[in-house]
Amino acid sequence: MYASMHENDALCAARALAQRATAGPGGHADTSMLEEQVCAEAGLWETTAARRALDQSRGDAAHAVSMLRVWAATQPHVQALPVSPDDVAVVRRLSSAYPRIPGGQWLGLAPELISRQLNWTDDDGPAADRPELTADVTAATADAPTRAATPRVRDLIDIAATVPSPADGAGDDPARTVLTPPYSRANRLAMLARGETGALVALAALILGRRQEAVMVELTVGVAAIRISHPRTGLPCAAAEVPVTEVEVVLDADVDGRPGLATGWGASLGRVERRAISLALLDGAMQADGELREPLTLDEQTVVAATDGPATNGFVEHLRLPHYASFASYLANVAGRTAS
Amino acid sequence: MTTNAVADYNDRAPLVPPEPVVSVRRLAHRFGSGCDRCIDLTGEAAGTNRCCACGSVVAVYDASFDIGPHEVLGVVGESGSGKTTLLRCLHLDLTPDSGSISVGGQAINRSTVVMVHQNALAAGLYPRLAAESNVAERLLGGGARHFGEIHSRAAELLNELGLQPERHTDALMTFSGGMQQRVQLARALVDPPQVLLLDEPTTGLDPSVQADLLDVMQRVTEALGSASVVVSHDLAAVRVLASRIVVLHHGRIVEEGIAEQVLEDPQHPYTQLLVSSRLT
Amino acid sequence: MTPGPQRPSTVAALAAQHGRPEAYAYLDEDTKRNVRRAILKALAIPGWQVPFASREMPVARGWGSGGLQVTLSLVGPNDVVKVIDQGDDHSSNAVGMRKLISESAGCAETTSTTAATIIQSRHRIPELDLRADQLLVLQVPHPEPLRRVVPADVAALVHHAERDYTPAWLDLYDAEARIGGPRTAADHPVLVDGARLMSPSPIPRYDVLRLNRRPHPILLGAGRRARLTALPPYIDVAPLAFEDSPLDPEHAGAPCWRCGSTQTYRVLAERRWCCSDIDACRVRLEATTP
Amino acid sequence: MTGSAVAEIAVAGLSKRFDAHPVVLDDVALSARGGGLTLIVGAPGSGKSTFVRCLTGVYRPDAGGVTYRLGGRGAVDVTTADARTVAWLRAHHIASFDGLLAAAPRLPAAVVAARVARCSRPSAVAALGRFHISSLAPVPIGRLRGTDRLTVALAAALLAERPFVVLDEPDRYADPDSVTRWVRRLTDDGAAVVATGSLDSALESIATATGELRRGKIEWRRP
Repeated sequence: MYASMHENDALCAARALAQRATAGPGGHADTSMLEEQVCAEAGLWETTAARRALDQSRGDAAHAVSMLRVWAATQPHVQALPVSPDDVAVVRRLSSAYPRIPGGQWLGLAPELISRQLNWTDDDGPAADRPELTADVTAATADAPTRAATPRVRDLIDIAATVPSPADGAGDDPARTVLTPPYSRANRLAMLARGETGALVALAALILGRRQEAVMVELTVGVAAIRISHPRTGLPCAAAEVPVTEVEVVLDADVDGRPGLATGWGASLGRVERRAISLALLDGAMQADGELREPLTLDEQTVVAATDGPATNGFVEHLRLPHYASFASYLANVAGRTAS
Repeated sequence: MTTNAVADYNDRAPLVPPEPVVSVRRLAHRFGSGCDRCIDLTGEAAGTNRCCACGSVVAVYDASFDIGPHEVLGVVGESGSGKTTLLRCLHLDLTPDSGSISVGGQAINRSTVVMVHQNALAAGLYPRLAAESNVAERLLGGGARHFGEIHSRAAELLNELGLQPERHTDALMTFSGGMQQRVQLARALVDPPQVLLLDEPTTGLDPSVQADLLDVMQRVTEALGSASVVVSHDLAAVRVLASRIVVLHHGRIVEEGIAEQVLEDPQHPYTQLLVSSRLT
Repeated sequence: MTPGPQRPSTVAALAAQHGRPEAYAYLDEDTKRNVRRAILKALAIPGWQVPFASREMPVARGWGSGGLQVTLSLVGPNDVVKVIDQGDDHSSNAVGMRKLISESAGCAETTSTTAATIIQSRHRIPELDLRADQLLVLQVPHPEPLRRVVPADVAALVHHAERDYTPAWLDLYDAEARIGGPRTAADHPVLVDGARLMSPSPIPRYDVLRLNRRPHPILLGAGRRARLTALPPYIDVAPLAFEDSPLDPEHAGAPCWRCGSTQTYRVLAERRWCCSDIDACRVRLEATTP
Repeated sequence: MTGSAVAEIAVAGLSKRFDAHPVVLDDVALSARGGGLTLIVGAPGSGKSTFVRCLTGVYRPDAGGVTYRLGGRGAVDVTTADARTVAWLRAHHIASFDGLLAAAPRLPAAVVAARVARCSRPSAVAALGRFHISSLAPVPIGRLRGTDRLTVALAAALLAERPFVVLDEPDRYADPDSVTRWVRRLTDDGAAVVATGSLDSALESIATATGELRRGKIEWRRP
């Protein structure tokens, strides 16, 4: 992304945020991202409960997810009001479609700044004053722009024919209702949003391997204030603040015979970005191609490629890298073809 | 008749047919491990081609025939009689256990044989690509690199076989069975193969489409001049297309003759049963 | 000869004796030797995908690990390294890799195309002319040009061995017949030396048309797929196209708002067209403004 | 026809019976030389069609031989020759009208005739004209009535101008005069023509030899 890496204070702040989050003390491992992933897969946002579940399952994420779901099922259910864009504070925003986008791009807590080289030295700050990550981030959202104030990058793409995505009705909550196929798009997205991360990434990597063009037009990490109606007054009041990663991608697709674009949207609780990117890719792929969809054969080559973790994760996350040149090339080709 | 037609006719066609293009000698193939108690491959037709000991199936046994240029050989028999195995051997999908197939004197090779399958999608055609592209594939395989020329050649062939121009760029999967057969025939016409194999060409098509297709196939087999084999259990279609018929029963050729003779005056009891069971 | 202090048998041991415990330029000597051998083989068979021992790099798979390994296997102390990402030196990934290379190899780094001796680029060919002594390394996600038409790697290998690219020509023909031109935008396959089909990495068609007979070698490293392809200097590279419908480059909507050029490859940025290759744009700007 | 290639059909010892039915042909012999018409007349069901079909290789006789000799260029016995040779003869040398015509039903009659006779379509239309059915030329053969189909087949056989012509009761499916005129022209051109007919067939006027087929045997009539 173009979030310029010229040495300036914004970059230092981003790097500090990233380093501090990883400077784990010797004894106790920092599992904040794992907790967020477990919360996302469990379909509820309670990082302390996630940490407790991970501890009791001795770190087995799958076990922890089911423990959380079991616990959540026993809790009283309060119908939350739909989240309005004004309640979502955007703390990180990127686009790999255009170098500069209206509303700007900024790194925020950038996972790609976290080094991939194991650091064996223990000369970091004392563990005690390592602030609780989410609390600190929430306080910083006071001056962050809201989702409503930030324009959508997808509106910039106007010269390519896009596959009409079906009307998004209100989806049902998979935890409370039994959803039967054929799924509406909203229900499908709701179920996938609770999907197991590895599976989502593996499927998304298979999609990426077969597509001609896949570009992440927008990734936003926001903190959404969830409002419920007050038990006595019935007025909507904020009850919780949940970080949500929202991603939109465009894939190449045939729009009545002509090359065009299919837009995919995906959102996931927490900040594990590859989940949201995979959801968007899956959504986009399921809308593209219509009846020309290619069957997937589980031959050895496909299975080996799909189960290679670093490859699939890296490949799905590489959508965060700039794709301006190839995207511009695809749009030029599409504009050329539809005109002729 | 102004000229003395019969006189100058004499020196045109010799009395006996020319050298065969395809000659098949003692073709035999067995599916399964086989064992010493297998049906004695040299024995008389034992009424079945499944070996009671090891269960292996002698699909084709001791099949020999020749096909000359411009000739169409009909191969009839009920399913399981070895028709398809014979065809797969001719199309090099299968190497027979024994026997030989030679085309124009040398061993058969892939470029000289084209098969029109019962359904186009099984023929290795490309359902998602345009009909025109499926025809163009053989031109491209031959090294053609000029789009305009390939396009006009493919369009010309498709028109000749009755596909309207506006449908040339539709995906093959959107075509009816009969139309897909015509695309396969157009592919065969791209560069005439020495051997053309038609596998159940009219099966599964409704009568009016069959009729059109028979006309088209007759024109194609004559235009190509290649040695053709049409395999079918539809005797009427084979009657129209083939000049000679070979009857297969449990992997053995039980009768061979000109089409009219096999259908009007069958000698072998199985052929008589086959012919008499036709719906007239 | 009297056995002096234990003579180091490997470069790493020698480096360790001189206070450099970790390997030079991040990669161990065996990996560098394997990559160098693969480079030589790739140069000897232009366009052929040579498998190489692709190590796990501190850069994620799909983020340039292949290109990085090629650069690190060739870089020397007096090299000047430039790393660009879609024409831009300041993308976070490009900065990270440039830092890694310059620190681990102790070489200089630059953002100037002319000053650099090794340029590692993702999806763009620098628009300033490169000299024969410069080396261009491209990062490649999908090295196999037939991946969409022949999904099975084994079958694709057979097609390459027999130089039978009918599936690729067929795909091009189908696109030409149905939509009047190739479907591929970036990563249009090229025929190297008129015979071997190669994927030039997702560079736009503007760059594909500039690949022919370049004075410097181009090395294409695919880390995730562990394949290495090379184009030796002055080799014929032509895009896969029919004789009567050549590949046409992309057309931008307006001149670059910074340097005003109309010949360069430009992308949209906030509804304004600007050069994709930042350095070339800067050089042009400095040349025009007094 | 110059003497260079004299066509001859030689039949010897021909006998045929169908399973349990009585003998249809019993030791029949005949020799038809080029330039002459050999007519076999007989009551309905006397075996005329069987005889013709044995001549053209459609039926396999139980015994006997049917040899086609073409001047100095060899001879072929259809009863013993291999199927390819018989098919080749039927396609190039023998013009047969034995009541069997297999063609793609959607083809126009003229095209079918042209294909059987291996000649151009206009000459096929002209041939149909001689039998006053040129109006049927464009009609798909599948839509023709039985008799019209046979008339087209007859026209195709006569049109083919081959050295051997074998016709089964030609004058039943077209007007006898034009058939007689056409057969005479063929014999003048040197073709060896064998035809069958009813007892009072008009072809007897131009036949060089006439025989009556009764109970499997042929009694030749004094000219």
